[in-house]
Amino acid sequence: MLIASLSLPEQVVLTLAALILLSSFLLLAQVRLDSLINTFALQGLLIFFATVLMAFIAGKYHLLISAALTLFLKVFFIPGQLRLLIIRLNIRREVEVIGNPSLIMLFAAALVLFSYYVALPIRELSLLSTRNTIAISLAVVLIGMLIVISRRKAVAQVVGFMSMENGLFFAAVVSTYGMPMVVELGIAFDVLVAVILFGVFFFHIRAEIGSLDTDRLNHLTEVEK
Amino acid sequence: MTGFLWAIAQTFCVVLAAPLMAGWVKWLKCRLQNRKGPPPWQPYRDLLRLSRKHVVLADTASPIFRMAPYIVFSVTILAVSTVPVITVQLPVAALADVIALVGFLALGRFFLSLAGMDVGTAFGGMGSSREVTIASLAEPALLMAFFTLAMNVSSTNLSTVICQLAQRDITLYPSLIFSSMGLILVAIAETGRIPIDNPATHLELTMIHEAIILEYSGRHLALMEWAAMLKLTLFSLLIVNVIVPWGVALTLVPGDLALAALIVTGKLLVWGMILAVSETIQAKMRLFRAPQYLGLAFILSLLGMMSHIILEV
Amino acid sequence: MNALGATLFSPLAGIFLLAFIGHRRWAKTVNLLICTATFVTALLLAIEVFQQGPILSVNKLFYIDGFNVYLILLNAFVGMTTAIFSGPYMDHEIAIGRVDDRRMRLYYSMYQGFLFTMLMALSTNNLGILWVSIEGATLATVLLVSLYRTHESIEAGWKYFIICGVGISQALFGTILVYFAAVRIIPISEEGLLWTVLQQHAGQMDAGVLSLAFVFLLVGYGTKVGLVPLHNWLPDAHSEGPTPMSAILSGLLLNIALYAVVRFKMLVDPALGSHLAGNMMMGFGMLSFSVAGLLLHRQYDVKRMFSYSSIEHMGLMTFAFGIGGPLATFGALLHMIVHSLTKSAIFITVGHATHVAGTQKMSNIRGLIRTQPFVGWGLLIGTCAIAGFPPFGVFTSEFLLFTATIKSYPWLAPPLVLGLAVAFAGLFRNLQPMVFGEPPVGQEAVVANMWPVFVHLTLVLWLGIAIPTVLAQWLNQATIMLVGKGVL
Amino acid sequence: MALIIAESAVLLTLLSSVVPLFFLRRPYLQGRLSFLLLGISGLTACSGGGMALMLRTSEQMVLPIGLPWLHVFLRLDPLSGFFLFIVGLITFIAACYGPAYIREYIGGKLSIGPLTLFTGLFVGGMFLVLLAADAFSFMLAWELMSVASYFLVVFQHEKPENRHAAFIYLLMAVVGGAFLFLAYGVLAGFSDGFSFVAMKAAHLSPTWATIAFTFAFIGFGLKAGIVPLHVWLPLAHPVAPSHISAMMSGVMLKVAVYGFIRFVYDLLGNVTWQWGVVVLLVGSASAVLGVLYALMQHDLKRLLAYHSVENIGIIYIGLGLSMIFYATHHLEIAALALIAALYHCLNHALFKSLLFFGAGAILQQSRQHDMEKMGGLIKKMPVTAYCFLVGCISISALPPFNGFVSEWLTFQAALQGPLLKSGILGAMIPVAAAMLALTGALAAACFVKVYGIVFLGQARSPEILEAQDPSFGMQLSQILLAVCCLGFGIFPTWTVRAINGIPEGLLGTGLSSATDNGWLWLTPVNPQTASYGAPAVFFGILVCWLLVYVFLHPLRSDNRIRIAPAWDCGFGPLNSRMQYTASAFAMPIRRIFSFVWLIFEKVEPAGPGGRAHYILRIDDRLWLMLYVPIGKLMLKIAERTSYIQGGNLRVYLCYSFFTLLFLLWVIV
Repeated sequence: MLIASLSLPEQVVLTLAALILLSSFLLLAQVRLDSLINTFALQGLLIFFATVLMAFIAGKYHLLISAALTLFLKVFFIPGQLRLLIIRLNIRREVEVIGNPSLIMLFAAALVLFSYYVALPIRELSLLSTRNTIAISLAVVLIGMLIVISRRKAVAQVVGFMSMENGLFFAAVVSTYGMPMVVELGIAFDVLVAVILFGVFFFHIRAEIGSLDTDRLNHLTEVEK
Repeated sequence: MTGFLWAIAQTFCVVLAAPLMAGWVKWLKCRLQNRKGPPPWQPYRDLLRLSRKHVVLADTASPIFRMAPYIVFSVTILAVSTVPVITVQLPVAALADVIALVGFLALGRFFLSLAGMDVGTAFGGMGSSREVTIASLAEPALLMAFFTLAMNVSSTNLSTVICQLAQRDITLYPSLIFSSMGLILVAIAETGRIPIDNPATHLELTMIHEAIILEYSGRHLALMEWAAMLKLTLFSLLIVNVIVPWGVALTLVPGDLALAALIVTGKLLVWGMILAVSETIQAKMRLFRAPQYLGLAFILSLLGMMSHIILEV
Repeated sequence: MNALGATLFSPLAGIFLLAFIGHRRWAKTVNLLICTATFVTALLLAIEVFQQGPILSVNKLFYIDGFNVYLILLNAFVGMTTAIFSGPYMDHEIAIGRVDDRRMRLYYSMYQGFLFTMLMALSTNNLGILWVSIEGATLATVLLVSLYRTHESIEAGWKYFIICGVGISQALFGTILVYFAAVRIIPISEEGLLWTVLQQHAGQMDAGVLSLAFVFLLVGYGTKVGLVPLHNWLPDAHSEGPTPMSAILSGLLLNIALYAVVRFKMLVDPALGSHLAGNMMMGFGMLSFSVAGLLLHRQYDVKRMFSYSSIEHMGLMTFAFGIGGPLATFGALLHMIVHSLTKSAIFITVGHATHVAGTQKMSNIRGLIRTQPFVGWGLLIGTCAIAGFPPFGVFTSEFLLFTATIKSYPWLAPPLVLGLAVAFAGLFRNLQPMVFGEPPVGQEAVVANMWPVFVHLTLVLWLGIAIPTVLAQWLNQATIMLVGKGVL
Repeated sequence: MALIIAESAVLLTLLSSVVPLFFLRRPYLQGRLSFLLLGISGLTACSGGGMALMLRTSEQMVLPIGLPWLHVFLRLDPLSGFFLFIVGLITFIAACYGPAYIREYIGGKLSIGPLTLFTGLFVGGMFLVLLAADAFSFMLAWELMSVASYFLVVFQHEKPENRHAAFIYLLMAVVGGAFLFLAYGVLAGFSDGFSFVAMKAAHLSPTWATIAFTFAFIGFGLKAGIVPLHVWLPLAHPVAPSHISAMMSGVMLKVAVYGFIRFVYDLLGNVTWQWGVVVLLVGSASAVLGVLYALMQHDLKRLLAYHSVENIGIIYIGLGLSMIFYATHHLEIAALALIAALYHCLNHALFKSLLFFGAGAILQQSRQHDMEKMGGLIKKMPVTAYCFLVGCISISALPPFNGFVSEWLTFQAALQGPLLKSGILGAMIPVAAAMLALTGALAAACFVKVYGIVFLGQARSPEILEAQDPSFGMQLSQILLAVCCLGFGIFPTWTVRAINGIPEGLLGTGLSSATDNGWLWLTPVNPQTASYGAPAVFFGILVCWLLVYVFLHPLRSDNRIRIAPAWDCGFGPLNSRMQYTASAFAMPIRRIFSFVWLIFEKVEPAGPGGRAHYILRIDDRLWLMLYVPIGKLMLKIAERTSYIQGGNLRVYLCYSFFTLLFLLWVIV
């Protein structure tokens, strides 16, 4: 079905989806922690807008609650927490070196194609206008995972992890108008606790190895050195 | 009942005639070596003298040492009693077949070797060690030879074997040829003759049987010697009656028996000559060449059995 | 119903209560009391279910059937016995100054939190809540893994956190997909994640979506089950956390993750109508089984070794569930019970053993039988039981499992038994020097409460010799639910 | 009735293992109590088994334990009855032996609690294996037997070599159990249910039957200790307490043989001659290699363990023959061979336990394992010495003792080879017979060495001089066994008649002809073919001895015997170091069969002021060729596998990431 045949809000949602994907790429590309966090906040914001729009399009107003949750968690709380941490740990300007960024970018692009290919059977089913976005959200999830894999710094890994959460949430919203409320709340609670725990861990790791470079956490292995 | 009497009588004859057989071979050897040897009945004198003498027992010896001569001797007698000498009508033969016969000899050897180790001299141990080594190779060969016979007539019962062989008209059985050759080789080894052992020597490097009985004296020694002679006779009887079964009486008619007795004596004398000649013309071989000799015997017997299964069945 | 409420409430209350009084000397007693209360209520619940059949709570949020009721009971029981053990153990830890008051408060309250989340995961009817609780279980335990604040423990905690977090979010994606497939056929979208509802419409859901969903779910929850190659967090977390934690981690948490996988398999199978899910599980199971068996030969740390044996057994169960069919499923369900009981007993013993020797390094643990016979024999017998020697229950379940394998996949049987032999060798080559031989000088017995071990092993022994009818009925019901027909 | 008795025996063993635990504080009472109960249970089992064997009945029973839908089936028929008789008998005698033997442990560092506990479980396990009539309970009992005996082997665990031995033993037991799992699994796959009745009814294609047979052959062979699966025997038997070694070597191996017979003849049914050939060849190899390895040992108990390998080989030769004849429908001969094998099981149980008891007595008295340190014991411990002599004669298969009878029967079966039409079989059987003959001769050689070195000559170490005959219980048990050896050797006809029920059950025909000619004559096929009058032979030997004695003595007036120092060709006074040593005794055979072992021989010439040293090490070739590489390979693989746990978090995440991608790719 052609995008032209959609109503304007729907077109906006699709555009937002594209932007969200873009933001994932940006996350992947960022080398400085503070800008990484800012980009993450931006992604959260985009998702917030998309959710609100979906709420109005489908007239499912409980989505507004989850939208609010997103706004609070993904835009303000989590980025704020992280900023606080990196300031207190004094690693704001720390630069994360990524082994061969262009290669990783290419791989991410391949992931997008792959997720489209994977999501094909789903989009055939969906009654929603925004069904193609499932592929996008899957891509966001996979790229988030790629971020966790390709970064050494604990903070960056957390950001990647959170952007996976973004992808999941987005998928829930655009494919099924969000999960049942109770589940949404539960998930939100988990994310909240997770972030706090992450904060605790940063300090422990820092205290133990003097930096947040998780590659130096490699004592536990079966391969004798 | 008469059968039993005959059996006992014939056993007695053999036991009594055994020293004569040994003496005969020794006398012939001396003749062949241009020596004027002791008369054939010399062994009787020796045995009598020995059994009159005091027994001098080593202080380290145990009861086994005193038991051994009796066991060895009586077991050999038992073995002899199961061999048909002049007649196949032996109820005693049912007592034990060839396998049991080999078993008896093994039992005798078991105690002989123990006796050798009992006193704790180096010679005794050496003799026993060599004895059991030779035996452990000779015994299988002997059994194989017997098995070939047994399969040939489908019986391990000696009297049945001889009876059957005697009744056959002359046919060339490759298996029998091989097995009898094996039997002869083993017999020479088992009775401790040249080229495996030399009954006439006391050179510690070569002797086997003599080294074992070194500590014996008096009647014990007499028994041991007698048992050895008896063994020689036993094997000679086996060879002559199994390889050339004709002449053994198939019934208990006195006439036949007398004839059979004559024939058997003749055969034994001839075999004694063969033995003497062979001992004269060859020398004793090194101990570690014995395995090849016995291996040959074993292979011959095995070939005999194979050829029976492959060619004759 | 009240029983269920009480079962869930007592640990929930425990979280907050112990968060404040956890550092007191008598906190361990309180902890034990709460666990006992949980167990008793769980027992009542079980009896209720056994008499009335499955229970669905009014708000449709909770659902207790033959499958999860015995797991609930098992959870409560092991939670209780481990609480008995954790008392003297933690006292010793305080005595040697490895933990302080703040951490004790954390420890006890998180202990309850862990039990709560797991009971929640088991009793809930909503697959979303199931996910939330299992994630919650991770969050509850992650700080306990790094309780000792050593380099290793923090490393283990971080790995546990990240790997399980990432894995679990994949499971969430799978759940979303299931929901997505459900809302198309279920009128009320709010009920789109209710197990009871989904079960009725299982057949009608779209195969393509569900197969995708199952991949995500398997990889996600499989991470928590500890299936190779998603297992890497498991040995670290087990070896570095406090031993009571290791006991309930490998005794209970792994079971529950597997429970989740099996629940979804029950949804996916009718929709797919193929054996796809089963094949995937068999593959993972076989891989985990063999890799863990081999890695047992490379161990230096006693708790690490037994955590690998947990991986091995989880692999075995996954394999069995994958085979499907009444015999294998029954065996797997039975194996869940006996493995939890035996493995937690072993970890309890190992805890005492490490205190006796003052280290977890196996090369320094020697002559336990001579120093403290009960600990030594407990370890020896426990290991015999886990290695599948009769007359212990593990033997029975493995017997069923193998015969089922030979019936349906004969060519898989030889590698299976071979792997078993390899695993056995790995366990015993390390075990023997620890329990036997001359103890090092100055090694002394410690205060140990071996009753939990004794009770566990006795139960396992009982299950090996004769399975009580009640349990057999439950397992059979569960089997019927899972594969349509039972063994009785 | 018989089954009830047998079950009560099982209960008694369990009691004997549990009850003494309540008296841990009072070890003497504990030991006595457990052995008392064990002895009673042994007698009970004996009577139950004997009853089943004599009445030739088969009783079934189902116990409501085990799995809810699969109860425990028990069955007692002549076959299991026969083995139950053996196990019970040896258990009883071991129970007489035990209390005195374990006295040395009491008050030591080790509590005897485990010993009594696991002895009971061990025996109970063996009983249950014999009674079990379904795969589940069979495997349960089987593994119970294995693991209990493991604990007994590792009992004296302070020595590392003991632990190593026990580990190897348990590992091989586990592997064997795995193979049995597979074997029964194949049968269960083709039948409905695990009960033996159902399995009997199953129809297998020849291929599957052969697969099942192979698994069973390996599985039971591992326990029975056939070459090349024998390596655990010489490790495990020497380190266990002697009465346990006696039971393991004398009885547990027989249980494995029982399992094999049960599986092949009863469950599998239609035997093919190829299986028979395999069994025959492996049996011959085990017999010859076993005795050759035994010849080179200096540790008395290890030597005996290797002889168990030899005797198991002889039993397997019998079984192989019987399978071949069974497959070619010569049922009479098949029955003969089977009877020979079973008879040898009985005999081996008797004389091997006797020998182990003797070794145990020596061990207890002199703390000596090593033959090179013994000597002259016949003067110190005469009772043990004479009983041991009986054992030596029996195991060397010399008339008129029991070992001879069974080997004789085996030979008789082998000599019927020409009945077989196929030339290859006809050629193979004689070779097996030759191997058997060689084995017998070598065994005799070996036991001349053992007896001569251990009991005759002079003491080679001071400890030996302290030795004396052990306490009454230990003497009694040895005497009992010696009498049994003689009895079963002199009255074979009655035994054969009793055993006859087994082939009648399994093959459908018995061997009535063997015992037709009265109790005096044993005539396997018919009187013309072969006959053996054991009682007469015994009588004959006695008579000859008497006559010789009577005839010889009157030749002298007085029969005084003068005791003097040994003559020894006039060399100086004897001392114990002048004697032949065990290794010297075996040297000629070592030279002749040198290809069998891995021999390391070296003479260190005497340094200044030092002595010259002679170093001789003889290794089991099979161990180095077969087992060491396998172990190495497995560790190699494990080492490679360990890279999966490399320690880097991001690598771990890659695993799960790519697993996900891979599975998605597979699905879509």
